[in-house]
Amino acid sequence: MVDGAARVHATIVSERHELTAGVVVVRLYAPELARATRPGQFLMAIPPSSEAAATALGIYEAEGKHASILFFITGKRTRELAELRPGDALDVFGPLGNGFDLSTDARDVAIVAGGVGIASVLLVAQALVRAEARVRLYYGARTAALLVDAQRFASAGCELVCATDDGSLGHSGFITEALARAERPELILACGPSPMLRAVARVADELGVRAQLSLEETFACGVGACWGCVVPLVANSAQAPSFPPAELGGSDVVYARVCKEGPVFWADELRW
Amino acid sequence: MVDGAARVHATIVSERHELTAGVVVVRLYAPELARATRPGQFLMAIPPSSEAAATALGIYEAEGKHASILFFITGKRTRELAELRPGDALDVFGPLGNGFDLSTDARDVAIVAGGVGIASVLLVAQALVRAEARVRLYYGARTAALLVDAQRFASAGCELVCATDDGSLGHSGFITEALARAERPELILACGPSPMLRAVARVADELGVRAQLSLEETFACGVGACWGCVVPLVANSAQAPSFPPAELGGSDVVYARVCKEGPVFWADELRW
Amino acid sequence: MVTAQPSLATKIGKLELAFPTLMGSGCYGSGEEFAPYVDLSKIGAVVLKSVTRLPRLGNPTPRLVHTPAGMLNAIGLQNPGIEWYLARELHKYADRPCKIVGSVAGFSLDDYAYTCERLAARDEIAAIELNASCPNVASEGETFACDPVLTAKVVRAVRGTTDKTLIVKLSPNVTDIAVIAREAEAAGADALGVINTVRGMAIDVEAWRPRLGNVTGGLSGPAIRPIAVLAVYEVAQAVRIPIVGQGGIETLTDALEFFLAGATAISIGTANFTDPRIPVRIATELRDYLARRNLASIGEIVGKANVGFATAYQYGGDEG
Amino acid sequence: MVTAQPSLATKIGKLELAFPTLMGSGCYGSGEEFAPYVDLSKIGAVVLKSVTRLPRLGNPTPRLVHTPAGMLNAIGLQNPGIEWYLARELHKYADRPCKIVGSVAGFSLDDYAYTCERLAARDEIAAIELNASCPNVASEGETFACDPVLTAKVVRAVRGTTDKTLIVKLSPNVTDIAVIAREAEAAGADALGVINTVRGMAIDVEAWRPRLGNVTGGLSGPAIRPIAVLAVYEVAQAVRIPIVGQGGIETLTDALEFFLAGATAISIGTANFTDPRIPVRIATELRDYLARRNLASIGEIVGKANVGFATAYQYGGDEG
Ligand SMILES: Cc1cc2nc3c(=O)[nH]c(=O)nc-3n(C[C@H](O)[C@H](O)[C@H](O)COP(=O)(O)OP(=O)(O)OC[C@H]3O[C@@H](n4cnc5c(N)ncnc54)[C@H](O)[C@@H]3O)c2cc1C
Ligand SMILES: Cc1cc2nc3c(=O)[nH]c(=O)nc-3n(C[C@H](O)[C@H](O)[C@H](O)COP(=O)(O)OP(=O)(O)OC[C@H]3O[C@@H](n4cnc5c(N)ncnc54)[C@H](O)[C@@H]3O)c2cc1C
Ligand SMILES: Cc1cc2nc3c(=O)[nH]c(=O)nc-3n(C[C@H](O)[C@H](O)[C@H](O)COP(=O)(O)O)c2cc1C
Ligand SMILES: Cc1cc2nc3c(=O)[nH]c(=O)nc-3n(C[C@H](O)[C@H](O)[C@H](O)COP(=O)(O)O)c2cc1C
Ligand code: FES
Ligand code: FES
Repeated sequence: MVDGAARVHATIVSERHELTAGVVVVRLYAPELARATRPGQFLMAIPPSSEAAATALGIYEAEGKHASILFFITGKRTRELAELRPGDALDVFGPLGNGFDLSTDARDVAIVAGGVGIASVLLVAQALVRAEARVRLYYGARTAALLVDAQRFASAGCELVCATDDGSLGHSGFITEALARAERPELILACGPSPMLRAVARVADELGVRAQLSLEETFACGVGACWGCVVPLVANSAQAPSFPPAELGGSDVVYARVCKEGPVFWADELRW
Repeated sequence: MVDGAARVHATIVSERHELTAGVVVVRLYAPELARATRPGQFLMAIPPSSEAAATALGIYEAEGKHASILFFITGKRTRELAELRPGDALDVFGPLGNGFDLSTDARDVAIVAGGVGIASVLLVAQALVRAEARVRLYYGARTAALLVDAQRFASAGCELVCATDDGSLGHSGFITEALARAERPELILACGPSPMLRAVARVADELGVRAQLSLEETFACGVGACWGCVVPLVANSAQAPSFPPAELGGSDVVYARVCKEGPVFWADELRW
Repeated sequence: MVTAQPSLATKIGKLELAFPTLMGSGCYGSGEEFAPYVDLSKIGAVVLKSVTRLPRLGNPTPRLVHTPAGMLNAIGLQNPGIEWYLARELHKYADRPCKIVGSVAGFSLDDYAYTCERLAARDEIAAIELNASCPNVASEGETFACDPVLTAKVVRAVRGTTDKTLIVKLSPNVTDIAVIAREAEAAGADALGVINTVRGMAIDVEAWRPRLGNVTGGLSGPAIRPIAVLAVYEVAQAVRIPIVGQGGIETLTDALEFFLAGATAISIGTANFTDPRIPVRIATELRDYLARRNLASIGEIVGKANVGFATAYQYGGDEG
Repeated sequence: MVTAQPSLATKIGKLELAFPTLMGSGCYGSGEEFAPYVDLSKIGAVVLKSVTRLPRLGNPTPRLVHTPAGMLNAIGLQNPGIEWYLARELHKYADRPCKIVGSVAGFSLDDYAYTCERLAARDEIAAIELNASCPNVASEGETFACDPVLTAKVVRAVRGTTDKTLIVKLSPNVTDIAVIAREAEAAGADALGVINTVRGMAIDVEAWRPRLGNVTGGLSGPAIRPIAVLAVYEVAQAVRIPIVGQGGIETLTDALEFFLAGATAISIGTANFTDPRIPVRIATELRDYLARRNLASIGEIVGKANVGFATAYQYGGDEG
């Protein structure tokens, strides 16, 4: 869980695809990054124009000499990244953060992904399949076109359950509704927008299954230096930062850094 | 000299060429703009991303249903404009400012252009050739590659004298040195960086020829509203703004707006 | 269930505006300059460039510098002086399809009172904005708007000269803007303009000298928006008179920040230099926003960012 | 004719730095966090996150908002308190290949003096920065750094506790920063940090509430650079002690603006969030700049934007 492997990588774009309007995958030649990455980690992309903060992005794929990022064009930074073309340079630093905790050795895992959350769960799905666990992907989006790369997960060996807000594919409604009605898994891993993650936490609680949530917060440094990206966590969590110590503050909640102690937290340890 | 024809034009890029590295011409489908433009006028390009002030650009060509702009990539706004491709939309407003004053009916005119100044003199060269004047273009740049579109002026009927700082083409040194040694024209028109224009003013004075200089200043509004782009002018100049009146201030200099009273001023009326 | 078209009308003292958008003083000329690009009947009012008692040449050049997400200006109040203005300029503004607000500047209490009285007497002028961000020659050039006592004095001086709506424009270059706001209110201001530009400077690192002829200038544009939103928020808690919010407004979202912070109207300056269509675009989008939320008027959003503070944020804390 | 390599060394009081670059307090952790991305032996010093007498949980979330060319933060001084810090944290910093400057915050004069004395006594700490931008509980939460009298008091309080270099960090949220600077100098500051963040606010227009859990926050980044450059320029005219210039420095050009305005060293905060290599890049480019101009040291550019004012700009004038 240490990020001793983190460094700046001068990568080169080797491929670039627009999966659907506004959703882009950029494949980077980045051998050391690919090697060092564990499932659920992220990188910080240094803006080519240097005019905004670096952007936190999940590491979507990492195999051989390549790593890739998958992002939705939502603002000026992702708009700039979307302009990258094969041959362009992109400097990134990472891998960062703690990935998913697979030490539980669960044999039946439900992965829940909402929207762009899909970017952070491919590696963990692949790792679980490799470890011969049963992996069900619960994948929700606004509409069918935004269920990008779903086939990719199916061919990776996941069972696929989809939901769309507009009913254009799969369950009509929230993906967590499908999760609630499904066969109880041993472990839930989730990444997506915060309302979805809160719903996952509720469902997990109802099902009596523990869940790991990969959170998203506004970042500044991305490396644990600024204490800007925090979430409240029970003070006795193994993930609570050693600094500051809850015992001195007399609080049963501490603020943990999403970038450093996270981005993945146990749902039952969050106090948000 | 009124800009009653000025309005917002929703134009479409019809062509885009990089004349040499970092120098771009963008041709716009803009029938009304092309029709309304007089030589020496400029337009304001509204940034496609709306994240900076509009950019003042000379109107390089205007014929039929098309107008074009020619610019050097020097900063973030021109970098963005350089990304335009055929079919893209670009909103501009103009034509703005007063063009060159051709009422003198000079029959032998020297046009001096430095660097990007070339963008503001093609239309006036064409108009003068059409009026059967002798037109000599004195064109200077850092190096031969930056003497863009020189051939264009030759085929338009101009005599061509070039200079480069590095001696890679034509006179080695400043173009104003060539102007000073040349046969005395009846009128000088110039556009280029401020040091060049000051040199043109000196040479014109020595030659005893009047010169019109197309100035460049940092703009905000571009339409005469903010009084930010001013240059000092003799108070009794015909181009002095009626507002404020010098007689009340007791000054023999007034500040005139480059965007409104200019961008072209008589060299002997400037007090810069 | 959207019923009628939401109203964009707003009221600043006695000044009734069909649209809650004023064009910032010094940024919009008299409106005529922008008329070819924007339908002036769809903006609330133009605030004229500040006028002084005597004519002014203005500052040496350069007067503008672009900075990250903003710009510095130091125009120096270039203007023909009140007499020439009244005699030869103001009548041209009579037929503008929007309201015209005069802006008064000066270097002494007498200056302000004289200029305001002369200007406010004219029918073309619907209201007066007091630009008190000038140095007072009588007190070592202290800026009127940066001192509570001077603010009170200058507001009283001009208040006595007109019954028209008086908008006092506040400077953000102070330790506590709420203190100044309360003085201005007590001295008779009908409304407050929040904020004028933030003092700044840029240096030419090749020439080793300031980029502005005047050395220092006023920072405007999106860069100062967070400063302006906070100022509006703090002033709204301190006074009961309406606020004209300004500083970096470029989009509907920006405008909403100011209304929610407590502004009854907004002023748009620097954004006109990006795209002159912005003021009308914001008004149109604002109407859609209100309709979508089934709100009848902008009055229903003014100051509403306050709601629920106590419950949403139970901890104390501070910046840093 | 370039002779020897120009020196980038600089001196802030007794603090000798091989590079004139400090990493802004609160932006750089203890340096360790950025060590994988940048060679810490090529930066001057890390200013540690401000520490207080008692541990602090920090502000509720969210604590960060990005704004045009900048960001707002309201961390709320989350820190373990001085005792734990000294006992369990500080020894880890001993082998940093750059200098370590401690930053002290507090809510009373006693707080400040106590924390400073304890911290400054440690060998790991090369100098102390006083973050006086905290509310003073004894005077209705008035910010120490925004009041000349409180500034003088807090500087005197900590000055008595250590002989190490004391850098007093000034807040820009004041009417006249030169007044505060002179008080700090008179009270014994060895150097001044100019500037801390500018107060600001952002509102979530969908949720109708502040974007920061703390409601208000501090604005940093390029947006505030013109404000910071002016502050350095004005403070440089007012005092004789060295200035650490900061606020939106991202490039060599930005850094040069601060040196020319009068800074003896610069501090880089928010730019590290864009690209952690920026501090070393600036140092490298600065050396090239000096070499190109045949200057032996940065001392030769400090405050040089003053040269030739009188002749270059003969008119008087003002902003607006
Ligand atoms: C651990 C983690 C992993 C993530 N993984 C992914 C992923 O794999 N794929 C993905 O698409 N997204 C991911 N995100 C979200 C991503 O980092 C950004 O928040 C966002 O989606 C892209 O930024 P943007 O500026 O394009 O748009 P937005 O963040 O939506 O910004 C909109 C506007 O806000 C302003 N703004 C916001 N943030 C900044 C900033 N930091 N600097 C300057 N301006 C700013 C800009 O003006 C911008 O135009 C992740 C976030 C975290 C914390
Ligand atoms: C009447 C007139 C006619 C002109 N005609 C031409 C022409 O035909 N061709 C041509 O190439 N140039 C022309 N110019 C110059 C042009 O308008 C710009 O000044 C410049 O060349 C392009 O802007 P830029 O932001 O790309 O780069 P620069 O102006 O060199 O800017 C560099 C940096 O400064 C900042 N900056 C500067 N100005 C602004 C601003 N207004 N808004 C936001 N940020 C800013 C940005 O950060 C930018 O990255 C003309 C100017 C005038 C006044
Ligand atoms: C070029 C320029 C000139 C200005 N002149 C004046 C002025 O004469 N009087 C005044 O009260 N404000 C003046 N201002 C301030 C604006 O009216 C406005 O309050 C400020 O710029 C903040 O708003 P903005 O960010 O929307 O521009 C000027 C601003 C600019 C940019
Ligand atoms: C996230 C963050 C946290 C900060 N924390 C502190 C702090 O604890 N103490 C302090 O004196 N300044 C703090 N600052 C201010 C910076 O040290 C610096 O003075 C300021 O941000 C301006 O410089 P910049 O624009 O380079 O960031 C903080 C700034 C940021 C962005
Ligand atoms: S983003 Fe700085 S600590 Fe997480
Ligand atoms: S740019 Fe505004 S008057 Fe010329």
